[in-house]
Amino acid sequence: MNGPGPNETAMRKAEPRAERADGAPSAPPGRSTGEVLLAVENVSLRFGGVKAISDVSFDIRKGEVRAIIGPNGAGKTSMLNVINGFYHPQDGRITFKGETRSKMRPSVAAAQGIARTFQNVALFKGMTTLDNIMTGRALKMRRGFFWQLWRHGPAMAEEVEHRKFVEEIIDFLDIEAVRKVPVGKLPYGLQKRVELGRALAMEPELLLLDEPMAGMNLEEKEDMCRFILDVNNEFGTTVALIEHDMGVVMDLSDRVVVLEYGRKIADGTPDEVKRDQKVIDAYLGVAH
Amino acid sequence: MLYRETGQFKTTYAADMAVFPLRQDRIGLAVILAAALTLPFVAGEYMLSAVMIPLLIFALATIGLNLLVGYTGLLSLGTAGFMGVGAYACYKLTTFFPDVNIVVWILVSGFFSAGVGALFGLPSLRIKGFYLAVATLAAQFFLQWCFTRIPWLYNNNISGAIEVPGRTLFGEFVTGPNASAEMRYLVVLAVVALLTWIASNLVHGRIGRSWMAVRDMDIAAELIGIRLLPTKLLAFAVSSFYCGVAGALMVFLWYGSAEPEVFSINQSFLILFMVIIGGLGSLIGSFFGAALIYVLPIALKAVPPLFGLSIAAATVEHMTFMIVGALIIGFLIAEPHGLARLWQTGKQKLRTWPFPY
Amino acid sequence: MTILYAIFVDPFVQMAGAPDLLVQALWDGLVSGVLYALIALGFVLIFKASGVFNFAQGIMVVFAALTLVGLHEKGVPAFLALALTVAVMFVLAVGVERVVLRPLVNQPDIILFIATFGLTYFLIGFGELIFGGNPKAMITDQLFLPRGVVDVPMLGGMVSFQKIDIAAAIIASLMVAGLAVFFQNTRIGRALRAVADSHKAALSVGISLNQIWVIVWFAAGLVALAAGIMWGARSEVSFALEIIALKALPVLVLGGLTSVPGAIIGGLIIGVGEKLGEFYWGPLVGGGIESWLAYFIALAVLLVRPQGLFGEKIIERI
Amino acid sequence: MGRTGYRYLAAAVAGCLAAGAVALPAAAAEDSNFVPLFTYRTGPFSGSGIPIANGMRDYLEMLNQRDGGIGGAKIAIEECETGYDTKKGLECYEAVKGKNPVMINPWSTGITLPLIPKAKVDKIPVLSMAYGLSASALGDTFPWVFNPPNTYWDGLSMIIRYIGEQEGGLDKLKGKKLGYIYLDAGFGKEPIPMFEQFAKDLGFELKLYPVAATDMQNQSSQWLGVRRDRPDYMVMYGWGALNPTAIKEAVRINYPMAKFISIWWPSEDDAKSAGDGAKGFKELNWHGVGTDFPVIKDIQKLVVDKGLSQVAKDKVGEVLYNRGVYNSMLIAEAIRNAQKLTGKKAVTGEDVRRGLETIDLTPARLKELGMEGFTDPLKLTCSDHNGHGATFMQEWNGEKYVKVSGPLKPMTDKVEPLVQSAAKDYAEKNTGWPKRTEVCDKAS
Repeated sequence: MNGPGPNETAMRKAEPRAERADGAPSAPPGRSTGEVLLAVENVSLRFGGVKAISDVSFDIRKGEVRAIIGPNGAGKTSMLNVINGFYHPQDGRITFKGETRSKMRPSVAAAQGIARTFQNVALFKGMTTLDNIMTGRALKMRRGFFWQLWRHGPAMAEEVEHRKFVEEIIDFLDIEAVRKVPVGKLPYGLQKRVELGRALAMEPELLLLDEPMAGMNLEEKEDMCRFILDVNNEFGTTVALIEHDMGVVMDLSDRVVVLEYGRKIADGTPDEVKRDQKVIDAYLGVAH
Repeated sequence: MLYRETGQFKTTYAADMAVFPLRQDRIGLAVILAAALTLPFVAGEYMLSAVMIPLLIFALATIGLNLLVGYTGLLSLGTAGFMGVGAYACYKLTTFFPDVNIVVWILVSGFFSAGVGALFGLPSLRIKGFYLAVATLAAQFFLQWCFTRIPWLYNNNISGAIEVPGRTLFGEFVTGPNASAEMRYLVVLAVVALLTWIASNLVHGRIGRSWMAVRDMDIAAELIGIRLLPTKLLAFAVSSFYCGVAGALMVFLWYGSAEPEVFSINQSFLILFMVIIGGLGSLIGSFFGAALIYVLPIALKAVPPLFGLSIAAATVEHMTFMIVGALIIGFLIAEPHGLARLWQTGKQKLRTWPFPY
Repeated sequence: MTILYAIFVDPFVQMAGAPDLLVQALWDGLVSGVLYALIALGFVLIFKASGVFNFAQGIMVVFAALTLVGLHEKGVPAFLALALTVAVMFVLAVGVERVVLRPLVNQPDIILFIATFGLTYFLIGFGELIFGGNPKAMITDQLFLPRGVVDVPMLGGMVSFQKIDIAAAIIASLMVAGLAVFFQNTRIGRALRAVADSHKAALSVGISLNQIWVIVWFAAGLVALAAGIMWGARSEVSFALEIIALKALPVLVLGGLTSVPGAIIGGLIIGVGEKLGEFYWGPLVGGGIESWLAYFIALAVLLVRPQGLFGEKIIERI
Repeated sequence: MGRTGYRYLAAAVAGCLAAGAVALPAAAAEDSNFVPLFTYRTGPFSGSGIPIANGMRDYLEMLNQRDGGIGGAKIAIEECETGYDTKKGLECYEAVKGKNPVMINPWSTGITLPLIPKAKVDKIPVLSMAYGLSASALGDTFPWVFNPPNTYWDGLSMIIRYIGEQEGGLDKLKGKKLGYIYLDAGFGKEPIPMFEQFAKDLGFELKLYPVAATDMQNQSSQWLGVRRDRPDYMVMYGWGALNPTAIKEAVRINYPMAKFISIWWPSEDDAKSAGDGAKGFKELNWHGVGTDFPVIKDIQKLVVDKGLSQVAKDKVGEVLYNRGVYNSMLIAEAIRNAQKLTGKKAVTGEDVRRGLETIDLTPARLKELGMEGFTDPLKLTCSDHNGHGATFMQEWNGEKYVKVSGPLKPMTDKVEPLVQSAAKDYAEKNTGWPKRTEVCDKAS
C-alpha cells in the first residue's frame, strides 16, 4: 500500500462485517499463512543486570493482526522499542521484509514503513490535531529547504496534496470537529485517535499499537476495534497489538504471542493460547 | 462586532492553510505596513535612529532566537556571539569587495554565522535542556575572545574596532556618517520585513512542524522519521543566520562602529528575555518582546521631562530599572505565555465585543 | 612540531621547573573554586527546591554585600549591620516568595527563570537607589576577618597563603557541610527534596510549599551574603561583582544542577582548571583565555556525561 | 498556540509608536549655551563615573553662580545617563543632537568611536579628553575631534621616560624586563605597538598580561604570571574595577609598589582599598589634587556648600573630581573663545569648534581662571588638537597622591610619526573621509 495515496473508493466507510455469534467482528480465517513480514529470532535485551527480554523468537506475517500479551513488566513495550530500533538488543536478529537489520536508529525503521502509537500518548502538545497528523507525512514530503522558504509555489502544492490525504484519514477517524484544536486540550479518547491518525499518515506496512484501548470506556473501545479492523482490511496493514483486554485480543487477532518475565511462554491462535495451561498460570497466578 | 469571521468560508485547502485566514487580519497587516512605510516622513530623526531602527534590529535577532528556543526548544545563550560573527563577516566582505552593494553583504554575512551556529549546535544531540546553554555560552565567550584577539578581523585598526565606511544604495548613502536616518530606517525595515515573511513561511511549512515536533517530544519525532540532528542543526543554522544579519544591521546601520564589547554576554541575555517575554514560538511575540525590553526604558526616561519634574539622570535610570523589573514580573503573572498570548486573548475579546463571552 | 611541544610538553616542564608556582597556582585555583562553588550553591539550593534557575543569584550577592557595607557606612556597628543584613535577606526571601513565586506557582520553569530576571532588574535599581552606585570597600577588619599573608617556604620557592583566602575556604566548607547535613537528615531538608521532585506530590502530603520556598530563598540569601563578603574582600563591593556570578554557570552545569556536592567538586575543577590553563597555556595564545576555558571544560565533561557529574541520569521513558 | 493570529510587523510597530512618540521640549528661550554631559553614575564602572560627573557639573554650575554663565550667556547643563554602555550613549547623542549642543563629551571610548565620523556631518565637535582615538590628535584629518592634553601614546612615552630617569638613563633599560597589564579592549591595546617599538629600541623585554572585561575582579592568574616573570617595572592601563583589584593583587604577591606605574585613571579609592601595602603606587597626572586652589575653593563656596552638588564633601579635590573640573574648564574656555571670535552670546557647535582650536592657556590665563599651579599651560592649534602637554608622576603615600616628579615631556619624536601614520591609515580605511575644509582662525 506504499504507492501513491489510496484511491477514493477504498476509503469509503467499511460496510458492516459478517457478525460473529457474540457480536464482535471477527478476522477472516487463514490469513496467518502469508509470507513473513517481520521475524524476531532469539532476541535478548538487558539493561545492566535487568533482563528485559531473553531469547524470544516469533514472526509476524503480512496482513495479519498479531497480538502480544502478558502481565505487566513482561517486556511487551521493550519488544516494540526493539522493533522500532529504539533499543538495540544485545543478541539475536531481526529481519524485516527479508533483510536482516544491523544496528539502526528509529528514523530508519520509520523509513522502512514501521509506525507506532504509544502507551501514554506521545502527541505534540504544542500543535493542533491537523498539524500532528501532517507531521506524520514528514517522510513523504520532498520539497527542499529553498522551496519551503518561498512556500507559495510547488511547496504549497505539495502541502495541499498531503493535506488531502490527511483529510481522508481525519474523515476515516471521525475527528473533523477537532481539526484545529490544540491536541493538549482534547479528551483522552480523542488523543488516542489522533495518535492512530498520525501513525496512519505514515502509510505504514507494520503498525505497532501499544495498548490503544487503555483507559477507554466500552463505546470508545468498540470504535477503536472497528478502526483497527478497517485499517487491517482496507489498507492491508499488518498490525501488532499490545492489549490487556482479553476479549478484544481474542476477537481481533489472528495469532497471539504471550510473554512473561521477558520469555515467550506461548504462541498460536487465540483458541490455542486460551487453553494453554502456562498462560492461565501466568495470568491467574499459581499456588506453588 | 468589528472582528467577525462569519461569512468568510474557505473553499480550498490552500486558503484554509493561509497564515491570515481572516480578512480583518489582512487589512490590519496592510495598515501596519503602510504606517511603517510612512513613518520616516512623519517622525523625527530621534524617533527613527534611536527607537525604531534598534527596535527592528532587536526584533530580527529575537525572531532568530525564537526559531531556536521557541520553535525547536533548544536554549541558546550565544546570540550576541553569532551577531558578532555576522558583523565582522560583513565588515571583511565589504573591505575586500567594496563595490558590491552593502545590503547584499549584510544578507550574505548571515551565512557565515549560520555556519558557526551549526558548528556550536553539534552538541545539541547529546545534551539537552539547560545543559545545552553551556555549549552556546562557550561559543559566546570564545567568539568574543576571537574578536579581540584576531586583528585581521578588524583590519588591524589601531582602535581595535570596526569603523563602518560609507556605502550607497541607489545613489543614496546608506551606511557611514552621512547616511540619513530615513534611508537607514527604510533599509532595515525592508530587510526585517523580508526575513520575517520568510520566517513565517518556514514556520508554517514542513520544516516548522518538524521543529515543533522535536520541541514537544523528540522521541516520538524520531519514530515518525524526523532525523533529529539535521533538524536541530537546521534550526541552529537558520537562527544564527537571522542573528548574523541582525548583527551586521546593528553595526552598519545603527552603531556605525563597534568594539567587541558590544557583543557581550549581556546582549545574549537581553535577547533571550525578549524572546520569552514576547512569547515562545510566536513571531509577533518577538516584536512585542523587543518593544517591551528596549523601547520601554527609553519611553520611561522621556516621562519626567514631560511633567516638568527635573529628577537627576541617575535616579531616573534607577527608577527605570525598578519599573521595568516590576513590569516584567507583572506581565508574567498576568500572562505566563508572553505578550503574544495577551495579544491573542485581546483579539478573542474583540471577537465577542461587547458581550463578555 | 614546536607547536606540539609548546602545548603538550613545555607547560609540564615549567611545572616541574618551578613547583612552588605550581602549588601557588593550585592554591589560587582552589580558593577561586571554593568561591565559585559558594555562588553556585545559591543556584543549586533554589533549583533543587523549586526547579527555578535563579538568575538573580548574582545580584543577590552584590545586594547582600552592599547592604552590609551600606549599613556600616551609615554608622551601624559591624556585627549589628551583619545581623540587620541577614534580616534584610529574610525579608527579601519572604517578599520574593509572596510577590513573584506564589502567583507563578505551577508555571513552567522557563517562566520563573524570567521572573528572576525581572527581580534582577528590580534589585539593581533598588540597590543603587538606596546605597548609591559608587563602589565601597568591604569591612573586613570590623568583621575580624584576618588580614595579611602567611608565606610558607616550600619546594625551593615560596608559596603565600592569604589569610582572607584561608578564612574563605573554611567558611565555605562549613557552609557546604552544614547545607549537606541540612538537606540529608533534617525534616525540612527532606521536605525540600520532596518539593524539588514534584510540587503536587509534596502538597498532597501536607508540605507547605510557600514555607519551603521562603526557607530556601533565605538560605540562598545567606549563601549570597557569604559569597559577597568573600568576593568583596578580594576586590571591592560594586555592581561589577555581578559579572562574577556568570562564572558559576559552568560550575553548575559541570556538577549537575541538583546536587550540592556537585557544585563543590564542579567549583574546584573549574577553579583549578581555569587557573592552570591560563597560567601555563594562556601565554601560547596571547592570554585572556580564562574567560572561555571554564565553559570548554564543562562542555567536554557534558559530552561524556550529558547530565553533568552528579546530576540524576536523564531517563527517557516512552 | 494554534495557528490563528499574526505573523508579521503587526501591532508592535503601532504599539510602540504611541509609547515612543514623545516630543522632547526645546532648550530654554533666552540666551544660553546647551552643554549635555554624558555621565555614568550607574552600572559596573560607576566607581570612576560618579566623581568625574560631579566635577564637570560643579565647575559649570559655579560659572553660572559666580559669573552668570559665560560671556553673559547662561550654561544649560543636562546630564544624560549612559551607564558606560555604547547603546545608551548613542541614544543620548540622538536625544541631545536636536537641541543644538555646543559639544559632546562622550566619556567612553566605545561611544567616542561611532561619533567621530558623525561629528563633521552633524557639526557638533567631540571632546574626548585624554581618551578615545589617539590618531584624532591630528587636526588636519579630524577637524571636529579634540583629545587634549595627551594621547595614550604620549602617556606611555612619559612613563618610559620616568622609568629611564629612575634607572639613571634610558640606555640603562637594556636587559631589563617590563610587564604591561591592561584591559583587553581597544583602550588597553592601543599602546602595545609603541611599547614593542620601545622594547626593540631600548633592548628591554616586554611581558603582556591582558585582563578580560568579565575577569576584572579575578586577576590571580595574571599576577601569578607577574610573580613568575619578576618584571622590574609594571605598567598598567586599567579602568573601572580592574585598578583596585590589580593594586590588591600586587600587594598580595608583595610586588615592589614603587615599581608599579599606571596611566592617569586610578583614583584614591582604588589605592585606599588595598590598605597601606599600596604605598608607593604611582600614576601620571596633569592637574593638581586636593582643594587648595582658588577655582576649587570657589566651587566649594558657591556650589557644594549651597547644596547644589551631588558630591560628598570629603570627595571634593580627589583626582577624578578635579579631572572633571579640568574637562569643564576646557568646555568653558572653548565657549568663551567662540563668543570672542563670533561676537555672539549663544554660540553653535561650529563656533565652539573654532573656539577649541584657539585654546591658549597661558600662565596668565590660568591665573585668571584661578588655576595657578593647578595645571601646566596648554596650546591647541588647527593641526594639533592635543597639545601633547607635559604631565608629572604622583605617588600614593597612604592617604593621598603626592607629586613626586618634575614635568615629564612626551617623546614627540616617537609619538608624532605614530599619530601621522594612524591618521593616514584611518582616512584610507574609511573611503571618502573628507579632507579638511574648515577655516583656521589665528589665536585671538
